[in-house]
Amino acid sequence: MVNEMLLQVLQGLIAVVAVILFLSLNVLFLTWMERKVIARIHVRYGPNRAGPYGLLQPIADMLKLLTKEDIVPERADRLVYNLAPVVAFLFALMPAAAIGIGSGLIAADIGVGVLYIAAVASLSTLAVLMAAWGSNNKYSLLGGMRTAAQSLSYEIPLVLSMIGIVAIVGSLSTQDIVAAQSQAWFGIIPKWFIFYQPLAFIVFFTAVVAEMGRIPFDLPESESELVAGFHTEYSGMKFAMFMFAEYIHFVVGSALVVTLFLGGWHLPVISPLVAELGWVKYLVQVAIFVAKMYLVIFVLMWVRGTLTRTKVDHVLSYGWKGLLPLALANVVITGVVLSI
Amino acid sequence: MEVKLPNVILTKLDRLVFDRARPYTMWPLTFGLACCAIEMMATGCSRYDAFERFGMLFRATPRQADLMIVAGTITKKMAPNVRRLYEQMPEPKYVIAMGECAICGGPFYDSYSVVNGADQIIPVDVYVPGCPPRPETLIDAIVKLQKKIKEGKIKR
Amino acid sequence: MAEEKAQEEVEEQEEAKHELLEELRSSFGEKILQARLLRPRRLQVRIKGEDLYPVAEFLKGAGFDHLSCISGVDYQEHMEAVYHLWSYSRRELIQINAELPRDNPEIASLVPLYRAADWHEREAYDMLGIVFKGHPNLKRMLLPETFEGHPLRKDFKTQPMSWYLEGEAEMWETPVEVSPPEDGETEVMVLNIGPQHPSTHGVARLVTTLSGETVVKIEPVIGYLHRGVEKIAEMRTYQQFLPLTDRTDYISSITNNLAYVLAVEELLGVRVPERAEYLRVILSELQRIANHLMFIAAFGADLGAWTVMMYGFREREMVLDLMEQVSGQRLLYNFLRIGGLKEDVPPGWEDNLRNFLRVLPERLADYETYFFNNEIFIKRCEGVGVLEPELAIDLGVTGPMLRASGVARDVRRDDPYSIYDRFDFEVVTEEAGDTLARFKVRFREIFESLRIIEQALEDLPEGEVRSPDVPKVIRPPRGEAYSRIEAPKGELAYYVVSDGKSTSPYRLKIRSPAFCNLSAFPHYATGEIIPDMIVNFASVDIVMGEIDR
Amino acid sequence: MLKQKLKNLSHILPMSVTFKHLFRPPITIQYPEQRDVMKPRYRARQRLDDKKCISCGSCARVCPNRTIQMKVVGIEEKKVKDRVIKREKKHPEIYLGRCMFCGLCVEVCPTGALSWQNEPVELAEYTREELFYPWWKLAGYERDPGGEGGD
Repeated sequence: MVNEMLLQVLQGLIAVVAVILFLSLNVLFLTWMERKVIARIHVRYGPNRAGPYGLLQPIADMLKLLTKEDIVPERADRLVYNLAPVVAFLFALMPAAAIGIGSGLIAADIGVGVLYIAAVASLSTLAVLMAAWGSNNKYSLLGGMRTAAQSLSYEIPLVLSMIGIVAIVGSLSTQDIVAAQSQAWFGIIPKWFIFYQPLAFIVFFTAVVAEMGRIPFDLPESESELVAGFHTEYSGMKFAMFMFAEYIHFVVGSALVVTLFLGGWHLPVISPLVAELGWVKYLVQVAIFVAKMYLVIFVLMWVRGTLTRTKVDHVLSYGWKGLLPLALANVVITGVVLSI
Repeated sequence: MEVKLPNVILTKLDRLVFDRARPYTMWPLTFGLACCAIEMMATGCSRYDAFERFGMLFRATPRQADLMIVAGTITKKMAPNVRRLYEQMPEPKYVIAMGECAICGGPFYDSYSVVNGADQIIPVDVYVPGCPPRPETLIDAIVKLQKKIKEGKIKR
Repeated sequence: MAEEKAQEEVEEQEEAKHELLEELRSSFGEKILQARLLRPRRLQVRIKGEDLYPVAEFLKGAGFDHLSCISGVDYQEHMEAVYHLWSYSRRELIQINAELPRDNPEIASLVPLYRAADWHEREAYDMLGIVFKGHPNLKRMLLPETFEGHPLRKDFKTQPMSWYLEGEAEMWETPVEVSPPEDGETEVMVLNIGPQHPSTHGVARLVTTLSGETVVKIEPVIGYLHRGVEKIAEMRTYQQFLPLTDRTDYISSITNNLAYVLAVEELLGVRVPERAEYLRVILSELQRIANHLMFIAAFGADLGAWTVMMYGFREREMVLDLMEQVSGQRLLYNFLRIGGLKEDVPPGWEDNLRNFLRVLPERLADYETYFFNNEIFIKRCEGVGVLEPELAIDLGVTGPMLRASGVARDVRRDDPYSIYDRFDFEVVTEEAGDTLARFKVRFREIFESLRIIEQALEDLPEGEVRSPDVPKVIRPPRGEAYSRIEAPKGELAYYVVSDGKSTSPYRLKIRSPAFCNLSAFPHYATGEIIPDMIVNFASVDIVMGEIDR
Repeated sequence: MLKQKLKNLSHILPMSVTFKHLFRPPITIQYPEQRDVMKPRYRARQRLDDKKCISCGSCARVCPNRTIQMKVVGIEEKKVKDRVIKREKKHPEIYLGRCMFCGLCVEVCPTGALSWQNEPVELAEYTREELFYPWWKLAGYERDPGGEGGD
């Protein structure tokens, strides 16, 4: 009995370490990749001094931020101010637990998976609000207020756009959702939900970008208006944690798009080939998943390299007047089609 | 002795690891005062791409910046703000005085409202002459600052 | 001597025929102390300070709707407030010199007539100590309230090398008191944007009062780059001051050079060789292109699209390369000289220029695709910061900003300088008056500039580029010159006074376009939310070096 | 109208512009390794031809920043008819920290002793004092040929 419990705890620990490791590696790589991709769009090279092709850049950044002086503003709310980055980091990690990168390769396959992700992801707003309040800085405060408004108005379409899929699959678990996309027409055209639910995909994708707070929705930290938004007053490691959390959002968001709409770790032709190959199967699955994830990430970077920032009232009206009706329409259409 | 040991280790670590990393991630403050700021922007843009190549990201808030490029004339009205910005930056921090106005007041040296040189209000690590210095000269200054950091010559 | 006398007689004859002067004489009679025609379309009238307001009122009724500049001169025995008014309908400039006693320089404020007078008068008060009675907010502007003395008075002494002292920091600190709004109910927040802020284009400072995210009140605080250029001019010779004109509007330095040399050439009465005139036009139009590309780049950066900034700078580098080949510097060229140019263009440069004329439109096609098919961009700019044409004229707005409000006014066409009357170009206008219109006007002006360059390049004559009549030591005869040009940002003018004795200007005043355009900003930008205000502010296209001088 | 609106909303065209640029070779000149060819007229630093310099001091007088000083480097003896005229020989020294590279000094030089060189651009220094260019440094000598070296 005790042994079993120990085993469970050990399993859990391994899963936690694995998730954190996976995310950290990706985040480090992403910061480099983002700078490189944006640089190529700008027809320039990007970082290329630290290590080959500048690959050691993220590590140098981390080392530097580690040793930066830690400044707490005099009139800040010290407890809230110090707690905010930790909270942001934690809440950013939590949704990752319910996303698998291969069949069975998941930290916690909970029955209410998708719902859990949506619920936990919205909690990171709390961290932003804490930072905004704790810093005692007007720019931070404005940034925090914007974040709150923004994530509130995009949370609803986000969840609504998932309802169609949930209705089709009949389960909230991410594993089941991916499994439902494993088939293909004529063995080539995959039965991914992006084809079943294009409307939901558009809504979801937009909402995810908004939740991540990336261009064109990077209002909370828009440089030309609010200096650095909610993290204006943060330096050194605390700032690094915010950055880390932001990039984890990036990874998790893209992974979620892949899981829900792009067939997870399934790819026609290749997936059936390796289905019986034991551990190679898992390797291929992870590779497919990561490849798809990076495709989404690349698109997001490309968007960032292209678009301008929207403004706060447009963001809200897009959310409430554009995405919400679309998401509702999608739910209705799905319901009607399913009942027929 | 016991008290001093960790310090020694820290200093060694600092020299071996961090001083190797720091030159590649000097994040400059988005801070332009006058003409030189335009050349500073040109230096950061595609033709020269000096900042990104060296791992430098422009940060708008002084809290996250390591390097202040004083690009332009410091007037007496602006001087307290420059000083405050410098103080808001966390250690370790570096300053490049770009252009002659930042070195010694430049063409406005006999004006009633110009501070004759950035080093009257903040410590400066590298001086870049020119009015404004062309991007190559500024990159040269960055390279020289990197060298200075690598050699551990910056003591504050 | 005899020649001078003959010329005076001619002038007097012209005066006699002058229609406007007749009107003025008949209404004011003896109050007009002296009247002269400086050159065609430039009438100078000298009056007593107390007669200013009625004269200005009369002139406004007579069609002088644009207050170009207010400055002052300290003549040691007395002071003069100098007003430059331009009438678009008559196409004529009138310069009013209002004499004031030096110990008590008081004059009526023109703010009730021209709202553009607001900042000009504050500046004159700050710099010269002229008190404008009836001004709503007569406070120091460029210098702090605690500053002693008025720098542009002749008895103000500057130290040769002024070291920065500890105590000075407090003296130059500029706190801004903001009064709460009248209703007293809404909780407001005062947000200090600048002087160090990513989107203030230098060191502008906007003290904004916010209610939520809505801007209730804006108060621009300037002077953070006040370098005392106008005072320095009095300490340098005419040649020595030339490189400093570059440094006022550092994004378009050739046009600043041009305005200054035009003024000095007018004082000296030299004619510039043909080739130099053509090259001046080519260079100024290149500079206009560089300025507008820089505007597009900075505008993109303010909108969060760094890509646009990179592309804008990439194209701008082409112009800089051309300029560097000619002048030997990338940004501040110091290439124009009094009486021509420093030297001829290098061989082969014209081919490079032709190549540029071919390449740029191709690159701009990408911009067109990018901007005008971009919903987010259009939505952010459309309808933001609408400036009504009447208000714009009243506030003294000039340049692309005015033309975006649908008023087709361009100094190049209305009051041609250099040889602009020989070229065929369109004065670009847009009707909407919003930020998008301002963007479009600048974007389209690039093409017009390309057209002008093409024409100039076609007719470019051979020959000298520097007039042999200019003496080595420049000591212009006693007189005043006011040279207006259409700088990329609007109407730029240099007012130069020579006392006929010294080799340096007795007084030099720069009427900078960005100064007047910025002074209009608080009048039409309130009631917007912060992001709109930022975009709106970016569309004014300011350069602090020019505003603070 | 609706078509245009949808096209705008999808942002396909702006995205295509950036996508096109993604595969273009970077235009960056990687400076310390690669170097742009300096334009012949570029004003990087003054050069002094001390043989041509006639100690007139025009450059020092015309300099708007008063950054040029004339330094006495020796006594020049000149024979005019049968008299020997002794005259101080002076060369300009420039404090580059206050030079705005306007080019007036070169323009005014009657013999062409001062000229511009378009290289080197590596002028940054660690201290302000190092920006002072004595005449021998301007003339391209390693050290002061007349003096005891150094300052």
